[in-house]
Amino acid sequence: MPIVHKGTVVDVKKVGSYFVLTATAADIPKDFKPGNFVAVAIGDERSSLILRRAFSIYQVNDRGVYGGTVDIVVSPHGPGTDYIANLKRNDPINLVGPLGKPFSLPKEPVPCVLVGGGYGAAPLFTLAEALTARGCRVDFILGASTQEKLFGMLEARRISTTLSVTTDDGTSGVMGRVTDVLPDVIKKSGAAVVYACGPMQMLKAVSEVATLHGIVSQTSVEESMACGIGVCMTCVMPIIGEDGVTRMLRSCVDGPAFRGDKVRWDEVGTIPADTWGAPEIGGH
Amino acid sequence: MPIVHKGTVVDVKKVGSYFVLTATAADIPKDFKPGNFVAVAIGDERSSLILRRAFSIYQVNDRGVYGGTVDIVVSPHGPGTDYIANLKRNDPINLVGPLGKPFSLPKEPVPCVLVGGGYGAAPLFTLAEALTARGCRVDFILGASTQEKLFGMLEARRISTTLSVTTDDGTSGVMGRVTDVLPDVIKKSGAAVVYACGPMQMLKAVSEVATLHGIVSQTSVEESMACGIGVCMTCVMPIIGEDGVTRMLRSCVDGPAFRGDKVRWDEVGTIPADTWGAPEIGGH
Amino acid sequence: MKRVPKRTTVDMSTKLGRLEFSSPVFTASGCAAAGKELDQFIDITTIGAVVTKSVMLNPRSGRATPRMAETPSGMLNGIGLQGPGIDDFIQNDLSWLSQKGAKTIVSIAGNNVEEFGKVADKLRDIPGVVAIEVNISCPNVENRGQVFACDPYAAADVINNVRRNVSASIPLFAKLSPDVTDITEIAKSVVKAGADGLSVINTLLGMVIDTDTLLPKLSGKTGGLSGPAIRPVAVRCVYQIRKALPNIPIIGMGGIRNGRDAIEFFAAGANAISVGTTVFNDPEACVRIHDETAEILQEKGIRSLSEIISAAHREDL
Amino acid sequence: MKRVPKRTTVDMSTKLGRLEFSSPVFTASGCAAAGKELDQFIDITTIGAVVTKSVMLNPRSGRATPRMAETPSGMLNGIGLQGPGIDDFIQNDLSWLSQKGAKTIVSIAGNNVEEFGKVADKLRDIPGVVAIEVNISCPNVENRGQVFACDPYAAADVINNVRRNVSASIPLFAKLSPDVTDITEIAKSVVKAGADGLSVINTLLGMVIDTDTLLPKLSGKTGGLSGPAIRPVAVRCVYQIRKALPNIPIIGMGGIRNGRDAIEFFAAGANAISVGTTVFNDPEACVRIHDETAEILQEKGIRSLSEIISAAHREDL
Ligand SMILES: Cc1cc2nc3c(=O)[nH]c(=O)nc-3n(C[C@H](O)[C@H](O)[C@H](O)COP(=O)(O)OP(=O)(O)OC[C@H]3O[C@@H](n4cnc5c(N)ncnc54)[C@H](O)[C@@H]3O)c2cc1C
Ligand SMILES: Cc1cc2nc3c(=O)[nH]c(=O)nc-3n(C[C@H](O)[C@H](O)[C@H](O)COP(=O)(O)OP(=O)(O)OC[C@H]3O[C@@H](n4cnc5c(N)ncnc54)[C@H](O)[C@@H]3O)c2cc1C
Ligand SMILES: Cc1cc2nc3c(=O)[nH]c(=O)nc-3n(C[C@H](O)[C@H](O)[C@H](O)COP(=O)(O)O)c2cc1C
Ligand SMILES: Cc1cc2nc3c(=O)[nH]c(=O)nc-3n(C[C@H](O)[C@H](O)[C@H](O)COP(=O)(O)O)c2cc1C
Ligand code: FES
Ligand code: FES
Repeated sequence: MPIVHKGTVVDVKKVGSYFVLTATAADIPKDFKPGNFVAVAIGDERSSLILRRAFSIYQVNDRGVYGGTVDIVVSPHGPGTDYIANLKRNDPINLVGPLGKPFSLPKEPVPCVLVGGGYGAAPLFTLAEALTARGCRVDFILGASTQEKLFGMLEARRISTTLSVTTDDGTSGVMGRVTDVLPDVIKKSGAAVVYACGPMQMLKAVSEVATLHGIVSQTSVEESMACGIGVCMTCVMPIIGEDGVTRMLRSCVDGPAFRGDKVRWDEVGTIPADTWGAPEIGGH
Repeated sequence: MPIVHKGTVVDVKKVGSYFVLTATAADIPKDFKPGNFVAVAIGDERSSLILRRAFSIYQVNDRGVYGGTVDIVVSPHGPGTDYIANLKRNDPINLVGPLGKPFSLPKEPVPCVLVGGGYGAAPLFTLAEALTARGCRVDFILGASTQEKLFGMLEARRISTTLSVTTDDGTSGVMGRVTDVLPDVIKKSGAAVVYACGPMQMLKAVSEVATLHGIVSQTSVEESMACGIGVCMTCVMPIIGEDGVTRMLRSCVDGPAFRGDKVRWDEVGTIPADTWGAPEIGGH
Repeated sequence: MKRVPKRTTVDMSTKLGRLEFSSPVFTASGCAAAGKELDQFIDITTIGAVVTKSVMLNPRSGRATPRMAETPSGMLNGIGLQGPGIDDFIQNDLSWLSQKGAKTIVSIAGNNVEEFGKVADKLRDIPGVVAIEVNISCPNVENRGQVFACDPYAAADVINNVRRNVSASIPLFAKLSPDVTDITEIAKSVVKAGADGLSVINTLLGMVIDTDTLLPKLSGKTGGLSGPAIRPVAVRCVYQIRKALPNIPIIGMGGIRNGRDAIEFFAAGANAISVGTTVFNDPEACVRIHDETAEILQEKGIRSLSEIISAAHREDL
Repeated sequence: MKRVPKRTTVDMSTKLGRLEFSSPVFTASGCAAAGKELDQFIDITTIGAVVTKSVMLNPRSGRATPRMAETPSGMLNGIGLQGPGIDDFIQNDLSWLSQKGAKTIVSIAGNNVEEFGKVADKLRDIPGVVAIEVNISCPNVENRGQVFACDPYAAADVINNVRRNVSASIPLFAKLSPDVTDITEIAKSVVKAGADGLSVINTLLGMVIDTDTLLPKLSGKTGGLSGPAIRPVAVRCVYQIRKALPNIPIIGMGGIRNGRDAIEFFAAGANAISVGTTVFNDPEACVRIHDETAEILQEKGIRSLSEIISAAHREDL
């Protein structure tokens, strides 16, 4: 069950372009499953920013000296993320979590490829551990626009069978996109599932590659969220249900991980005409 | 000339119920005159509190290791004052000043009584120095509801001929109000001017005592201010002009120090019917 | 552990006409879905009432994303009334709420006058539904898309039609828009048409432009402004309506963030309040605001919430 | 050192009808008095124009204090148009401004239609006055205190009368209130009556209740809400009016705090902007916002402000 944690910042570390923030959050570690996220308040009642910001949970620690803690990876680029990146040890931090549906894990110990774009890698390390624990082979692909924006290379290498790296500018690994190396990794590892987290365009491309190879993809999407807990309906995406019908589903509670082949990628940001409850021409 | 200072907090010290904050403000010391105030911004653009808060300048220092600095005395009791009291060394602080008309100083070296209520004492110490420099005898009266809310006792004792203290609850000095001891101090010192800063009720009472003794009073008032620089018209008080006509004057630029006998104390918070431009019955 | 109100000696109960509530704090329509998600954080049976997301006759996809933009001390939303339609809503959401034992106020909406009536009709004799809030702040497809609540006649037509389609015993609350020249005119009109109470206010029409694309940020271009930013407008509307209609039950809302804010609404004339956008910031807000309100009253030595309702009008009496 | 705009290669000049301004950033009426105090912080001859505090025929004391209350990302004011009256204003304030060489837009107000005309008449041939802003957002004492700007006929009457009392060559800007059901209706009405341009928007009617006394905080009970809180409403109003009147010059305002905010107004259709409440927070705001706007345009590779004016409408064309 998600709860409101009035926690404290234990540490903020700069890692490449990112900031890894550790905060106390007593109950998150025991409830946490890979793929969950937390929603962080931006300041107190004096703040003019009233909406929380969503961050994938990168790590949890149940037995530290601070009791339960949670780690997130923050890419500062707007008022809310800047605020969080500038927090200091001992500052108060209010976070709600764990939120969202976790990644679905395969029932069998099948090989899995994990693809992280930029800070999108954050939720994949605990996922890798969970998969490894089930006996799955794990291969990692990390991609970013440039070297500084790659996250977690050392750790990925440690917990995976192979690690492939791509950057748009070639400053690290292969120059190109994650999908340039993905087919090869799928083939070599014999993967049955691809997990991906990163920008929407990347998720779409990964999902297409997976489908092409006849394997399943789980994509963790990032839609703009006002509440993060399922009550406001801002974060919807057109998702094809088991009955074949497309519905506008909330990515905060029905996701953020969706099966890649069920997301209507090209129509994100629209209401596809055959969506359940779609407006008639000229309607809402 | 007042300017916008993007300064830094050098120090915050708790003193009784108050916090003495020192901030860098390069140009204030050289322009400063006793009775000036500064207007402090509450947070940055992320803050939902968009109006500055006014604070009397307590001290200035032109030659410190930090260059020019200014000291204010803060009584935390609302969102803005709480924010300032919680600032820490090295935090940024944005202040505009010096603002307001300074106290008028007597042309002759006449004895003066300085009356400070609570943090209202803040502007009186630099005033005392200026008066002393002109050869005026200075007698101090400090009053507050209780001992913790007295400000600057040691300093007042050091720079004055006599110091009298009153508290409503008798925890320090005479139990009672500043006006209980004022007549005596006026008589003993032979004062020609009374300077006062503190709550409105105190200023009114001090002004009445001064008038009764046939001497001049200068009262530094505290009206709610939106701009502090004279452009918004929120901070007005009914003041009798030299022509005998009452006008609604801006306490931020025409004050905060007014001659006590010119303030229509009983009608603060109203528009006296004979005010310049007062509405006809049923008007604005 | 779900948050529940703290014990207090202050009588926090309130009345809306004949209806009684143990707490004056409700959710706001569209900011609590149908209560289920919030019930993870607070025990929703311990707040005054759950006001559900406005439901229409048929399932509805809502608008394309982006559906929201953050604004200074507020937000803009253009959800487009996404929802399952009344039948599915009754079967799933209302049955869950009634099983829980939550007090429920169902918010309904329609594209035209007739649709409001049809939706209302479906709600006859559904257990747990203590009142209906009629969200007339949606566009009237029959009248050039003008919002019902912006026209006294269109607003009255809706209320009239809903009144005819529900049992006489169920109270109707008309939810008003602040985007009008004189909100008391609309208030009087809907009361005359059969509204038993008023919900004040819905969002203000606003727009945010994306400074990268230089186009409106929301897919629907304009959206509804909510949150603390609009509180002074909401308090003014409640105050004006209370003055014009001294006895009408009012549910006040618009930017309530804490107990002090709630007190403003009660003093202005609200008999109960709804908490909307603040729930996104604090999922425990409804219970917290109940507690804070009780504490403030206690500090003031006031024994019962009812003593402060409409207090801001006392100098006019 | 008074702040002046930084050099830039972006052409920041703008036009309001035939009038040209070197900067699109003006002060807002009532938030800069008559420019003198602000000239300590910025060189007021380097901003687009100084819009002076609304002046009436006779000296006016304004309302009793408290005249303001802070609100989330905004403030409420009820100054009551304190001012020296038009004669004294011309003699002192306008002569100072013209001597300085500042471009001045004089805002005028009146208790009734006739008073507006009389005030305007006094402004004939006064040097430095480039336009008149007619603040019709004040109560009409002849019509139950209803605000002129809330009624298309009353608003048109005022503009009509002012038009007759000034030389044909002086542009008139009607300043509109957002507190109406359809702001485009008022806009069209005043343009038909002779307004050459529109100032959009004045404050929103609001109320803050003091939670200690449980009474309205302002002596006038209600007041005008301004500041960043209202920006989405202001942008929406500018957008709606630009759509309805594609060629009318618009001065946009309401909660502009930085260059990005300014860009929103230009994209919505404003030809110039006024900065009000933000000046209280930052006395250098008018120059800072000019600089920030120029920088953003530069980053975008846009050479001239005029290229982005009304950009948010481009998909409608
Ligand atoms: C499930 C999920 C997991 C995420 N994980 C991470 C992470 O691990 N590290 C990280 O750096 N970022 C992550 N993000 C993105 C992060 O939430 C946004 O970058 C952030 O909200 C932007 O806030 P801002 O104030 O800096 O920017 P602004 O653009 O000013 O934000 C304005 C508003 O839009 C919303 N918003 C804007 N962009 C996004 C976005 N991409 N996603 C959600 N809301 C948005 C904000 O919540 C806010 O309400 C995640 C988002 C989601 C939905
Ligand atoms: C010339 C002058 C000198 C002052 N000197 C000092 C000082 O040395 N030490 C000190 O502790 N305080 C001083 N004050 C009072 C101080 O400005 C207020 O206590 C403070 O503004 C309250 O802010 P808040 O957010 O804590 O309270 P809130 O009541 O929440 O403030 C809300 C709004 O009202 C305004 N306001 C409320 N009370 C006052 C007030 N008394 N005066 C001015 N504006 C007010 C605030 O500026 C703000 O805009 C002085 C005020 C003036 C006018
Ligand atoms: C995301 C969102 C969705 C809303 N949906 C509805 C709705 O379906 N029906 C309705 O009557 N009001 C709806 N509202 C308006 C709220 O119920 C409320 O009237 C308004 O937001 C002001 O209150 P607040 O400032 O506390 O949010 C919605 C508001 C928000 C923010
Ligand atoms: C203290 C104050 C006084 C104002 N006085 C006037 C006035 O005299 N005439 C006028 O047309 N508008 C007046 N306004 C409204 C502003 O000019 C402006 O339209 C409004 O505040 C919105 O802009 P802002 O959010 O940038 O302040 C006043 C606003 C404030 C805050
Ligand atoms: S963010 Fe509110 S429902 Fe998903
Ligand atoms: S505070 Fe604005 S004029 Fe004095």
